[in-house]
Amino acid sequence: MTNDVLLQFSDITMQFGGVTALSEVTIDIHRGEILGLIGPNGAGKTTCFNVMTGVYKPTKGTVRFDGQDIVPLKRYEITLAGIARTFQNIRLFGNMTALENVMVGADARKASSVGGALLRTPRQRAEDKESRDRAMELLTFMGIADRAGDAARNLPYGYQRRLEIARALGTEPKLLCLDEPAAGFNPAEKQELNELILKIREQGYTVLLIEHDMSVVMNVSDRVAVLDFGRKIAEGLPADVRANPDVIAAYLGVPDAS
Amino acid sequence: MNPVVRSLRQVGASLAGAKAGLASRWNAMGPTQRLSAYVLGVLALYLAPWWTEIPLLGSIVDTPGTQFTTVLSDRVIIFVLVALGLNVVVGLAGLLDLGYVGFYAVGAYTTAILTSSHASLPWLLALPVSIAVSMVFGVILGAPTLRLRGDYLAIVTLGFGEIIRLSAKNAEWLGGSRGINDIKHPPSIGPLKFGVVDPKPYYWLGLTMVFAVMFLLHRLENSRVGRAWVAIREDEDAAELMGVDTFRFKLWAFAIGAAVGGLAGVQYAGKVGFINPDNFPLLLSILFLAAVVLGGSGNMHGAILGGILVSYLPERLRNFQDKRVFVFGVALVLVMVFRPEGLLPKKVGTRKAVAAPGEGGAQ
Amino acid sequence: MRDWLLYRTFWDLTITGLALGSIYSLVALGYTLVYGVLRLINFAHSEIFMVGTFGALMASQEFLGIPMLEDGGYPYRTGFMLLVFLVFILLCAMVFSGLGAVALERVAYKSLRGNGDLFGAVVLAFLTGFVVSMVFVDDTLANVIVAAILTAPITMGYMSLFRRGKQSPRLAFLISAIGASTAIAEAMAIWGPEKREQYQTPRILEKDVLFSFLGADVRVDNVIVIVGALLMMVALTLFVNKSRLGRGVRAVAQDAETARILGVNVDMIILVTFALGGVMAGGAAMLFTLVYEQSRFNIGFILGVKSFTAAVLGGIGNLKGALLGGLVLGLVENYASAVFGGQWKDVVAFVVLLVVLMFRPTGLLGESLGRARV
Amino acid sequence: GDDTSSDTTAAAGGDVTCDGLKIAFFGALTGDAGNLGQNIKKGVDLAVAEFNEANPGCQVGIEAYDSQGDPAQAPALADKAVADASVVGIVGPAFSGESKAVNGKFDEAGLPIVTPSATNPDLANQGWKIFHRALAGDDKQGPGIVQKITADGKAKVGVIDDNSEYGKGLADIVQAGLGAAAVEMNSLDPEGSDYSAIVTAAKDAGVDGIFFGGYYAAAGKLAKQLKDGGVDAQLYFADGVLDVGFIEAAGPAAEGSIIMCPCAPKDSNADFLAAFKAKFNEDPATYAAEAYDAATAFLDAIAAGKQDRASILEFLKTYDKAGVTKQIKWDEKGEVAGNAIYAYTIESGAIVGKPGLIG
Amino acid sequence: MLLEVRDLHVFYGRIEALKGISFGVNQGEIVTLIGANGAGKTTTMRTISGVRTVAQGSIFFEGRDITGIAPHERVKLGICQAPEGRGIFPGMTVRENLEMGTYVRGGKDSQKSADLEHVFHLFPRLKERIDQNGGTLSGGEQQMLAIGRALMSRPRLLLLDEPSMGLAPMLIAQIFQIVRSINEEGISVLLVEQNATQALRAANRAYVLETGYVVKSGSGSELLDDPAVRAAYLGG
Ligand SMILES: Nc1ncnc2c1ncn2[C@@H]1O[C@H](COP(=O)(O)OP(=O)(O)OP(=O)(O)O)[C@@H](O)[C@H]1O
Ligand SMILES: Nc1ncnc2c1ncn2[C@@H]1O[C@H](COP(=O)(O)OP(=O)(O)OP(=O)(O)O)[C@@H](O)[C@H]1O
Ligand SMILES: [Mg+2]
Ligand SMILES: [Mg+2]
Repeated sequence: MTNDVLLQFSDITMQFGGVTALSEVTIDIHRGEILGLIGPNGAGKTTCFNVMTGVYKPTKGTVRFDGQDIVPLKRYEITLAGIARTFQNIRLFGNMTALENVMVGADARKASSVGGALLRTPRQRAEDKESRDRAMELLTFMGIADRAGDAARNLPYGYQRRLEIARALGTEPKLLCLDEPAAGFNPAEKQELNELILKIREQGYTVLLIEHDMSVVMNVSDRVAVLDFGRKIAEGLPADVRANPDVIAAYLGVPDAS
Repeated sequence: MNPVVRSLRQVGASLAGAKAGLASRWNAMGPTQRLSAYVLGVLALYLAPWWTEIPLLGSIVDTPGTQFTTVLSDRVIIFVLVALGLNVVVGLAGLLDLGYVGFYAVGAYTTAILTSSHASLPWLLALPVSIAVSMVFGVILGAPTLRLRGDYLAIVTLGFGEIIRLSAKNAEWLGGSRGINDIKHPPSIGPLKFGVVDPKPYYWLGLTMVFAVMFLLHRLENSRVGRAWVAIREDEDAAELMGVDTFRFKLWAFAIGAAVGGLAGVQYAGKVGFINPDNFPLLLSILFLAAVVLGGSGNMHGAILGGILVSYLPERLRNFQDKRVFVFGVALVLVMVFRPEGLLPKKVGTRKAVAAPGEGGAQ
Repeated sequence: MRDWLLYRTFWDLTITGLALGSIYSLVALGYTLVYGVLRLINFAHSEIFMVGTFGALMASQEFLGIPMLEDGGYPYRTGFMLLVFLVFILLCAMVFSGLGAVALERVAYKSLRGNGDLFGAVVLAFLTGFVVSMVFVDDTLANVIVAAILTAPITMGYMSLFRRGKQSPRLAFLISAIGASTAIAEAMAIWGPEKREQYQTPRILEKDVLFSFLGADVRVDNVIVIVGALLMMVALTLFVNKSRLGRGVRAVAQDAETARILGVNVDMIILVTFALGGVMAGGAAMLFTLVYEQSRFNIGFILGVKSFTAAVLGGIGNLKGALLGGLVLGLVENYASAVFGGQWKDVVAFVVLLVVLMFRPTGLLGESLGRARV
Repeated sequence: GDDTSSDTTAAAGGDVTCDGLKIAFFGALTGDAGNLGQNIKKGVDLAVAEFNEANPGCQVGIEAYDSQGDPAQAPALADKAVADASVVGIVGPAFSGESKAVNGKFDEAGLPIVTPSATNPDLANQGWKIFHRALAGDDKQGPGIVQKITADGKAKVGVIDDNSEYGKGLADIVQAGLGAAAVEMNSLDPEGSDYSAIVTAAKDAGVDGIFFGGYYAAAGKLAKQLKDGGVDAQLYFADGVLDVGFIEAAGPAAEGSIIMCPCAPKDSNADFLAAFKAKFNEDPATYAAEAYDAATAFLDAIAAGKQDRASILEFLKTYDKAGVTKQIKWDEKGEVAGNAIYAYTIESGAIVGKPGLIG
Repeated sequence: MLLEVRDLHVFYGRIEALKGISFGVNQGEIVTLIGANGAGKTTTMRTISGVRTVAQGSIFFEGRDITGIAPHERVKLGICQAPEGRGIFPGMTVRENLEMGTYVRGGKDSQKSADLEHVFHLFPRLKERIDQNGGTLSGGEQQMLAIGRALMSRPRLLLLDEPSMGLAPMLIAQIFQIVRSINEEGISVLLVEQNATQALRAANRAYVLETGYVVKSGSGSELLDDPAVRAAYLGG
């Protein structure tokens, strides 16, 4: 593994009125790794995501992504810079087909706009085809190509979760952020998800994973960071983190939790 | 079972059957057959001024008390154009615009100013300028307000429409409440005379505009732009986080909607030759919105159907005299209660969307 | 001269502006309540107000028989009987508006929530029969008879056609609201007591000047309107925040589905919400007729647009916002009339709205219902 | 021209023959302005009924084009009228806005019109050969009002309008005519309810007279609020306010208001009044008599054997007859010769015509 | 039997989500439903609460047919649910959310505050956040709030739809303990869980749902030992 830092989350403090959701949290994500982010409920994990993707502007601190300060960027610019995410509560475009959902993501990297569409320039046509092909490819990759033409809202829950990942991948991110992708999955389904995440990494993506299910986190993560009450209390290899008494006290409870 | 229920069910079933039958026949046609069907349909539309001459059809479609062709040229075409434009804003991008009449007014007034009150350019030159000015107004309205969500946007656009109307009414420069007359007509082309009496050339011109707008909007809808619009409509936050520059695309929706609305205004002004602020009441914005939703918001053909119904039916129902508006209100409620998605709702998730092999999944 | 008009007449304009604004506020409450609970711009609320003004006018003219056009013949200028009359008129207006609002909900909206009910079906069936028979005969009585006969079978048809358990898109509610609004106003224009003409009422309250405030005359009707509106507002706020039913209203506003699971009778709450909005509109209507002594079938439209603007200005879904928004709007209109002339007052009002929303995208006081997190 | 004396029955000849000719009414019969159109239509109905009774061989029909006063609805109706060759004359269009939208069509089709109510001065200046009106335009009415106000010795007159084409146009003329005596008080919203800002301004200015250009409903509300607000100035109005609706709306506040109108008092022609009452069981309201005169002009043409649009138009050029309201004779622009302006006032809740007026 | 479900069919439009399921909960029992995504567990819960209409079949509570009655009536009878997705009122404070639990019951203030204390005893975290808006709580905090709120109604039958979803491991263990202790207070529990191992350990009896059918049933321990169940739902 290289030590090339992709995302540098340094000294971030995030306050909401009186509530301090994050205080001076520093996390580095290395290119090509899978970093697990865990911590008790309300520790600030989703807030980290929201700061990284521009949903919230941090009260203090800087976020550097690929050498660039992304705090001042707009949300879509952050996506274009290379961060994509899924949502803790599924948020698909319900009245678009699965294919179109992913195409919206894939369109992010395209440039043709109204003029191109009106004139149907060769470039626009080429880009449109690229988006479509890429979207189809991703649906196949996620194993849901059989429902490509169905409205997203009519898909089963598991398909919807995968579609969210496919859509995020469509934006060709350098960093993929997954917020509790296994929530509501049974163990067998979680197993499949593990494999999928590993497969995504093999494709060259860096992954940041929030998950409460230890069978997922510990099996796929290269490193794990632990938040508690808005502070980072541990960081390291999965096995080390798992044995860390602070983590056990704050989060895992009994050492064997599977 | 109650006979009414049964007959309603039967009607429903036979309609569905007819629809399925038509669809299957359509699918069975070859490309040349389809093309000729299209051509015939378009031809029939261009010949609409003579529909009233056809024995049975004539008595059904003719409007009592008003000239059928003028209804087509002055009302139906205008409403269809407007509905097409508004459908981009409301139906595709999901931005509730209650002041759309403003853009219609801007188009009409720009034409009026340029061809009558402050200059005497030909209509043909006023056309592109008016469309451009309408677009600029779309951007002027959109830029500060598109940060607002849903219903806040609705009331602001409503205010905007009123501001435009009242400004026209209060500005002597725009003719005040007197309005502007002697607006130039489109230039006559050979035997096609754009005069004051014969409405047919205007209808043909308008119909051609409708086809052109449909063609262009269809292209937009099936492009990255159209997808961005629908994504914004479905979930704006998620769209932005998927890399859609929501502000820019909303602004485009406004500008394009405004341009089409403006075009309708140009056509109207060039036809009637006279406009005043009373032509652009707030109520008209609401009627436009009703047209789009009644027909099927988000579906171009639905919007067209809505535009036709809202403009044509009141003329067809002239017999009801002053009860027309009441009937219209009741009809709106009934349609919404029983077809909340409109008469021709947008269908999502047809198998057609899958072009690649391995399609046709479960269900 | 115009430039100093605002300065010279500032307090006059303020007092009359507050009085007008109070009426906006009360009507705005109806929009805000329904919007809060259903996320619906109840476009027909303006017609509920209109119906209320007709209720008030009918109360004084038809029920109490107060003579028109008198010059001192009316015995109850002051005192206890005047109070009784005012309360009676208020109740009539509230009953008209309240019932109107409840009927509106059941006819135009309930089935769109996937909850078609019998009353709505009956009314829709009657209207259908009425309209259909209009095609054949142009005679209201005959239409009513035909419609009455057809009502039963059509009702059964409609009951089976309702799309139960399926929430309709929000635009459908809006258009249904617009349809209902049109139909109510037009029905009043066709069959109402004065058709399309203005409906006048005799003077009930002599408009004496009560006192002078910084050079401005304060009339008794101004005081009644402002105080009355404030009282109703306080009562409503207490009800919504303190009573059990009020808590139900708030719960449904935030998450109807969960509220149902916790035992809230959602349909009843929605009905209560409409009734509350209607009653407030009735109050506004009574105060309105007290001051302006007239109404017309289309009086609701403009006042409705203004009041909805007020609700948005204050922060829609927020009761205090409705009050603030109404008062601000009333004042802005009056000041603008003085500075720019009456023809510009609506322009100024909308520009103020635009500016406020640019800096506070959810109105002066913001929405009271928290939005879910991303 | 036909020189029969001012008998109310048009063309009493009785031996006219014609076939399938129609006179059309064009204006609002329904909608917000429907009342005015209904008045006009009754005037037409009466004239035609009398004609048909007198001429069994020539039964003239009436076509009604209900525009609701809306310039957007008018063109489709006008085209229908133009296309219907049996329509040889139009009484209307009733309003100035719709007139501008459609008179060009009538002009091109050579279909003569006589409007009984559209008083906008512009209309006569459009070069329309077919245009006639049966009453004085606002360019006559405005100076008449100014004259009356000046004669009453008012020194400071607030001028208000309703921002409509009619009201604003008239108010502008009055304001210009009053010169230094005028205090501009801008517009009110006729659909609105609250005019307190204007009341405040009137009080502040200390006016002794107020002119309002607009229609009766708004005038009623305004009069009442002015009185309640303690403004005691003399109120002046124009023809749009000449309706009992004004008295109903203003109540006691209407008393003493002066309303100017280029229309004759209803009792100025006893025969017409009696005939109208007999047919409709009510008094003729504003513009019914003008409409009667307008229709009569067409009927006289028909009686004179003119049975197509061109010859009827030609006939009107030389028409000269005492109508029930005034001498009906048009100049080349279509303005009527008799252009007296009458003053009315409100006494004990009734409209009273004042004799001896400006003219 | 406290709750009995007989041959239940439920549709979403044309999709039949439940194809005739039958099961029951006895007084004092913990019964759990397990099954894959989309098996119909949530649909079952919502149908029992009355927010989905029954196409065919019936539901009995204490022997009384409640198939057709309104949801709020069922709460009065003692059925209360902590729904999937938690259903927190975002604009109400934690306290107000909890008080919504007593909506049908009304009840005296002293009683209410005793119940409130009881909930705070189970979830001390909620007490810390008592005046924070529900919408700004973290996922886990919301879950606690949802369960606490359901308890406030003093149900006879508590319906819990995936209470452990989105919870930290430590809390998951705690939640199951709480379920047991609630049950020991005499409240019967119908529990839907993906966390099948823990659920089966806690349950007296269990049913396995698959695409709208009940495919297996038995005591918790029986199913825990069933190799097919282990393979499909317990991860080997
Ligand atoms: N918009 C907000 N306003 C106020 N407080 C907030 C807001 N967003 C988050 N918080 C608070 O910040 C804290 C961290 O929340 P966050 O959602 O990041 O937790 P989390 O680690 O994702 O928890 P979970 O695992 O339960 O999802 C919580 O206590 C929450 O109440
Ligand atoms: N609102 C809806 N519209 C259409 N179909 C639905 C809807 N809700 C659920 N379904 C379908 O009904 C079936 C059962 O869904 P349900 O939510 O009851 O499953 P579940 O067992 O609770 O699954 P999960 O473990 O994901 O919560 C699924 O096939 C689902 O796709
Ligand atoms: Mg989280
Ligand atoms: Mg579920």
